[in-house]
Amino acid sequence: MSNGIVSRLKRKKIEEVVKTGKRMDGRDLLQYRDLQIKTRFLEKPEGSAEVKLGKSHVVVGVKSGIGTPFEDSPDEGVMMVNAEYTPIAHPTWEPGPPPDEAVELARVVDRGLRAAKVLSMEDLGLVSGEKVQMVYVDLYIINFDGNLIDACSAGALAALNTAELPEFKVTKGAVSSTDKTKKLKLRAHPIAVTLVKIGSEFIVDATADEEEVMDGRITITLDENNNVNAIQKSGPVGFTVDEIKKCINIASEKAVEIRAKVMASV
Amino acid sequence: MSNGIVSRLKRKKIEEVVKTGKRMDGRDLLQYRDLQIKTRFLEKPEGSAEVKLGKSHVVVGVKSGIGTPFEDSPDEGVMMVNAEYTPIAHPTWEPGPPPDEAVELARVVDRGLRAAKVLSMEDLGLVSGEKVQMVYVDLYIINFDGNLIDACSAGALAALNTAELPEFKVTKGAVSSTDKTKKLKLRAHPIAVTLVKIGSEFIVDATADEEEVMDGRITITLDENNNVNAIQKSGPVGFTVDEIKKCINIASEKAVEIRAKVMASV
Amino acid sequence: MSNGIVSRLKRKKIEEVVKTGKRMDGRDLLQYRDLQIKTRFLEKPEGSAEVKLGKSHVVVGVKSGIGTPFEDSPDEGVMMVNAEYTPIAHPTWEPGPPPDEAVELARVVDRGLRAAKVLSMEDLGLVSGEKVQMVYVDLYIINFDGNLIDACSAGALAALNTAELPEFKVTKGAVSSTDKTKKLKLRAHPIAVTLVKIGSEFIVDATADEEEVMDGRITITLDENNNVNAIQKSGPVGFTVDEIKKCINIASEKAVEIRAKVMASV
Amino acid sequence: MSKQRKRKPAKTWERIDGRKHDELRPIHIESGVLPNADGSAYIEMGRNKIIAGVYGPREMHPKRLSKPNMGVLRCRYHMAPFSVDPRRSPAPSRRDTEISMVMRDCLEPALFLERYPRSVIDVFVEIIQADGGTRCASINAAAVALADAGIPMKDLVSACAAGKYEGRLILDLGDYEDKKGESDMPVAYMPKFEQVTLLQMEGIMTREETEECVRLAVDGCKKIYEIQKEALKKKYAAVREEAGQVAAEAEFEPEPEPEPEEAEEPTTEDEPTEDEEQ
Amino acid sequence: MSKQRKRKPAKTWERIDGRKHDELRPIHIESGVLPNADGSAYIEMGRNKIIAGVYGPREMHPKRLSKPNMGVLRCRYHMAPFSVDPRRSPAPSRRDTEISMVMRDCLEPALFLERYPRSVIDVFVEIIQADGGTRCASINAAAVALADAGIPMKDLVSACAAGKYEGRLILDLGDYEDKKGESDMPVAYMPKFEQVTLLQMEGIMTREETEECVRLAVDGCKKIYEIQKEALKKKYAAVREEAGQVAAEAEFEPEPEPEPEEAEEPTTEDEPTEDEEQ
Amino acid sequence: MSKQRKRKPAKTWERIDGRKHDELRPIHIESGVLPNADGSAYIEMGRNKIIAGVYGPREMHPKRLSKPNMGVLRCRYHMAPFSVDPRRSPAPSRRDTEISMVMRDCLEPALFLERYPRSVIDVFVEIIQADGGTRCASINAAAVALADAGIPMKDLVSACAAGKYEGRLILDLGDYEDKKGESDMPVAYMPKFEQVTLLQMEGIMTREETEECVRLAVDGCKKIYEIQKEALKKKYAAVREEAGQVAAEAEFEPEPEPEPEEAEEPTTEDEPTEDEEQ
Repeated sequence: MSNGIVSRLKRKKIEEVVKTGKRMDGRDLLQYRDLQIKTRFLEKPEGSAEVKLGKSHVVVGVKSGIGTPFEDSPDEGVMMVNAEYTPIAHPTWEPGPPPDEAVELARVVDRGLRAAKVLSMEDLGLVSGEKVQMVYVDLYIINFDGNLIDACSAGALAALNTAELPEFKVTKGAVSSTDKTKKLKLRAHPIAVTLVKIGSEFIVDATADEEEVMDGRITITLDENNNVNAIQKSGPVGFTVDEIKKCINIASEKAVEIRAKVMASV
Repeated sequence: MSNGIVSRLKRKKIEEVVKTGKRMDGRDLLQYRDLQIKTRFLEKPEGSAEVKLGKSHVVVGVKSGIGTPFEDSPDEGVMMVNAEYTPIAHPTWEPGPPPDEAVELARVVDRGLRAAKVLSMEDLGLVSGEKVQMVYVDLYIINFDGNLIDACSAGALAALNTAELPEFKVTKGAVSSTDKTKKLKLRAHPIAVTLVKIGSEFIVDATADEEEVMDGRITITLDENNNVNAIQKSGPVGFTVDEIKKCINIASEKAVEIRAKVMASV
Repeated sequence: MSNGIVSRLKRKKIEEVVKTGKRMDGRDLLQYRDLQIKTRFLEKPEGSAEVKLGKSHVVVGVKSGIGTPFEDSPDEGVMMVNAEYTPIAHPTWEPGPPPDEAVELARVVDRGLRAAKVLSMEDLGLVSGEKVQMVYVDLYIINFDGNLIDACSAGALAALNTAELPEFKVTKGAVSSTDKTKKLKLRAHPIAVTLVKIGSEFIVDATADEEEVMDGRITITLDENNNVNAIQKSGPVGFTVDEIKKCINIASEKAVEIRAKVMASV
Repeated sequence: MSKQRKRKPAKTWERIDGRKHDELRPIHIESGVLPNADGSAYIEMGRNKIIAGVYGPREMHPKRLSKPNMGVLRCRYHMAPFSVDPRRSPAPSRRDTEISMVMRDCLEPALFLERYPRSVIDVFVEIIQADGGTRCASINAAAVALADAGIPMKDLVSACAAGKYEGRLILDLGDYEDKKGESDMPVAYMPKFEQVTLLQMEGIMTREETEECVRLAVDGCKKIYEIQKEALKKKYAAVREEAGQVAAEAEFEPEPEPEPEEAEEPTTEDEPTEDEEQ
Repeated sequence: MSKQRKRKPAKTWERIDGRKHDELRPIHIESGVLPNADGSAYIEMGRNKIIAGVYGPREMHPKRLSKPNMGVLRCRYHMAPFSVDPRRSPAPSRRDTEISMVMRDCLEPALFLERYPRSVIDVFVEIIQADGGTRCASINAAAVALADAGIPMKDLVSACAAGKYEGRLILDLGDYEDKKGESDMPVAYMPKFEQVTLLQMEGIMTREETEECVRLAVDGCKKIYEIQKEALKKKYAAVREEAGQVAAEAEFEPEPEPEPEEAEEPTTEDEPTEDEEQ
Repeated sequence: MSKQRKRKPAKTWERIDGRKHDELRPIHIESGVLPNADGSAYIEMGRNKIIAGVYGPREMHPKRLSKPNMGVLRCRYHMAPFSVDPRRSPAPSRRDTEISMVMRDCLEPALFLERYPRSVIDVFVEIIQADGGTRCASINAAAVALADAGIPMKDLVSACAAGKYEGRLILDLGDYEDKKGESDMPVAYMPKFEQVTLLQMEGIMTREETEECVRLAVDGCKKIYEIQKEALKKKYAAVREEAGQVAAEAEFEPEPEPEPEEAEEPTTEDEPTEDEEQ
């Protein structure tokens, strides 16, 4: 991500400011940018949310469909999380198949939801081994300014919270649609909080510039009982066990704050 | 498609000739090259046509198969038009997935046939929502010297006109083949006529050289009742409403001429 | 594969040695390197073999599954042979879709097995036209030092010889698994022997260096009755009819030798 | 439903959403919606929700696609998986490829590409929600985004479909009219030059209907043109101050070649009066 | 069917299409059929209909695939979707990849690639209609197309399959014989050098049958060689006038290495006489 | 099964394969197994069978991916089609992509990439047989392969998962425990620096359990570290002789930045004693 001198100067500047306990944009180290969540703003998907986190802007659509279950869980629905880095979102993002970062983003959001058992997959079965309801969660990045995991994770939870899935009836193995819909019931409300390490300091909600110069990153996803559901460390740096502990503590506090905003939006 | 000076000289030369009401090859502005259509010359496809329009040379094969209907039309067959730019056809054409131009060619031919309701799609249904007859129309470009849309459109109509599809019988949802075939009935006979604008003049049946230097192109597809079925404008230029009207008039005359040749070939 | 001067010097050196009836590694022209075959060393596949032929190292896994039969053989199982050139095997091999050479390798091994009718495909049918047993033979190249066809062909035969496929029972068109397995019965034991021509000499079991400078290659696959099952000539050189005859004779002798090692391993 | 439809035309025919035959759906355009893009616009046209982002002029990668004597305009029309029902794959379809091509052809006449040799201008359009007429809505947003990027333009490009539904020519088809109607004709137009830069059509219409349909669509484009300019007003003001009144005006002068006088006549008589009365 | 088949060999065995065991299907070859290609040929061999086009020698793209000291021959065997029943996808299959490779290996010995450093000669073959033996028919067309392109050749390459069907060795298998027979062996041959440049085989044959089968196929190749030369006659005449008799002749002189004398014997006794009598 | 499971914890809880909660599966590591690679290692960890090969530092292709001021570490985690049941496609999955990324991030801190501007070090891992914990086993093999390639390292990287199963924290989950357990946490560790370089987790655990789980995994890593060093012993000896004792030692000195002293405390008290007693 670095291109030599420019990047090193930027790094130096950001690191120096962070050492003073502040950020380039005036925030405290552990302060999020303004978080706006709007739900139910799309008509085609079963659930939707628009999240603006500073200048990061994502749209999450939840759509259902009918598909085939996995071999080892013939009676369970299938959730698929997919992230799309649209080329409008950043000058360096190009049309084409998702880059590795988009794959990681989708998988980290997916893992948080799955680990927390947000959906009752067994309620989404239709014909054993043949047909189940699919729940697609599409993370659509409209403008990129860092911290996509937290923005998308909040957006996915908000969109799922507002989703109303079509109800089907099964008669002798044949699936037919009723005209009714049913609110998707969520069993947990996991929130991802990502900390970024720059020098020896940790910050939350990093901007694109901060991510560009960061040493490493750790995402901790927690549910409303303060249980940890998922962790993802990335970046070419190590953390001590103490640092990990510290990050879990910070994440645990921040998750409460973000969850409140998500739940207020639905 | 242009490569600088050579192209500008070519453009100048062609434009000057066209201004005099003639073409580089001696034709009038609104005169087609020699059009030869041969049908039933292949044994594997259900219908076939070979079209030579000047040095442009295309083969069209119509094949049937069994496939799955679209969700929103469970009882209708499916027609697929596909264009293949073979690397034998032009020095700059390379093996690989179809270029954008081939996609447009297939879609314009497809749109003409579809809009004119050439096939009775509902006659091609087999088992509702499960199995229907597919009709594949493959446009195979053997040698390229311009005006592929008109050549392929005529070829597709000719090949469909000669097609004999296998008949199937459906017993309790199971499809089995009878040994009979049935002539594919066409409900309309749309013909595409493409006009090319060079400077302020319009010509028909442009060669590859003329297309290379053209300002824009408009294809108008008309059926035997002189109704318009499809229009496709392309090229980085605009047309006035009057010019469009003029093009429709010319196309309407030319379509009759080409249709006569197509029908004589089947 | 050649890169100029280095390659020409290598070629000269190898050719000179071969003329004296010997090889760079001291072997005779018609002598194989040490051949080690280990079977049943993997638990996930139904059959497995590890083959080391000098420094060439391949792993063959045989797995079964349930799939759809081909249209023209609705009651026969399907065998698929696939070769993977892993990037650990050679400095010039890169991750990605199989190169043309891997496609040829898989097809030549496949052809030998198929032509000799090694598997009773009709025993692998389940529900006519709907479900059959699949037999996947995956050739996994771990280290490359020439003569992959012979190594993989021997490995495939060994792995198939040890394979135990799950047994299924079919009740009213529904396939369910029993807990039993059944040894895959082989009807023939074809062995591929590849000769390489360097100058006017033929050698067997060429190393990567020898293959790099070779003029051409011919693979002859023979079964235990000394019948020929498959031939594959490659390389930009021709063979006289006499040379072909000579190659068949050599292959016929060598096949016996290799088959004995394969059968001893199972 | 079919009963209703039969009865309706009898006396008081009206469109499924109550519009008049030549009435546009509600349109809302906003420019400068994307912080990262050089220019951007958001459009709601009926229930379409579309964002256009413009990057460039900038260096082209891969270089072999660039042109030594002029810039290249690249367009990409793309639908979000959740923009339609049922969900679609995010991989581009053949339809997307074609629309991307015609969008490029329809926007290019408005630009001075000869000013940007070896460069590229990228116009990316993301359909967040699709109603009928996504390509026209996309063009409207793209034109505003190009202007928002400060890229000099000969004129804006305005787009609107017309078509035939239950035997009548109508403007700006909604999704249902698009799918169930007899024909659909998306049109883009540069009002200053009276040039149609996008024209597609599919369906069955007489030649007269076809010509009338073009005129109806062009009229729609002209209305949209005003809405686009409105959305750009603030931006224009800023640009004028920066670059000076003269330069800004000069850029919107018609080029010598197109002759607006000739095209004037049909455009003035293009009210489909007989339809309007029903 | 199976009854019939059993009875047939009893007395008057004959092939499904009435041919003798060593009889070729009707062949028609035409050169110069593609206006754009540097060389081309169309072949009908049985019901195969195949077009070969040659472009080059020309600059190679991408450059990293070119060789500093010699030209590269690239071959592509491709089937039209409608060339077989049922329709096939236009995407290349693994079979196509392999056939493209063996075609290249079988044509390359006929060329002087060392004369074209950093260049490529492209041979593209399009199967319009497939009967048995498409790869041999493709090679026959490709060789004529190469000559038609004016590319100097050491010799033409002629190809023909032989195989075993109902216990008998037969020449030039048709589709049915190919699919139902006991073995199939496509062979390509350069008659001047008595070199087999393509040899594949699949089936079950004794070693003796295998050797005999090679000879039978080689004999077929020799007959096809004459038909290819016939198709090229006019072209050759033109080439001779252009380049001078001496140069043209020189190019068809055998290279020092291959020794035709050695190979002569088997080729002269290669009539499978015992089969012919039945 | 469920009955059994309920009863087991009552008195003498033990793991499905009889191991203690903090007991590793049998591990076998061998270095230098691939003749062609610059470095390689084979690991058996439980029923995992994995080969890692290292190529480089070498020139990077394509060049645009290289960095002017440092080397690039590329990792590829890949599963053989027959490594799992049912067979999987050889095409890389999204899971493979992610694991390749986290492997790179976890190995990179051990290398001196700044020494190899414009170059690449490729680490390729092939899963021949998959049991639970393939990514940790892969990292263990990759670290040994890097050392085997003679690439200077700050420290080895050792990896091991811990997790929760039937309410208990356990070390080094097997396939069944991985799939049926409450949580899984793969960890990689550089003992000299007391740095966790891989940390992922999935499941449901309290914050306290999570922290304890990290410590349990780190302890496992330390044990594996010894096994890795053992596998490299011969190699180390050779390297020392070649490069001189001093140089080799210097390379394993901790870098200034990480401060092992601070991290010491938690690592010394990381025995999950209460679990051990059950």
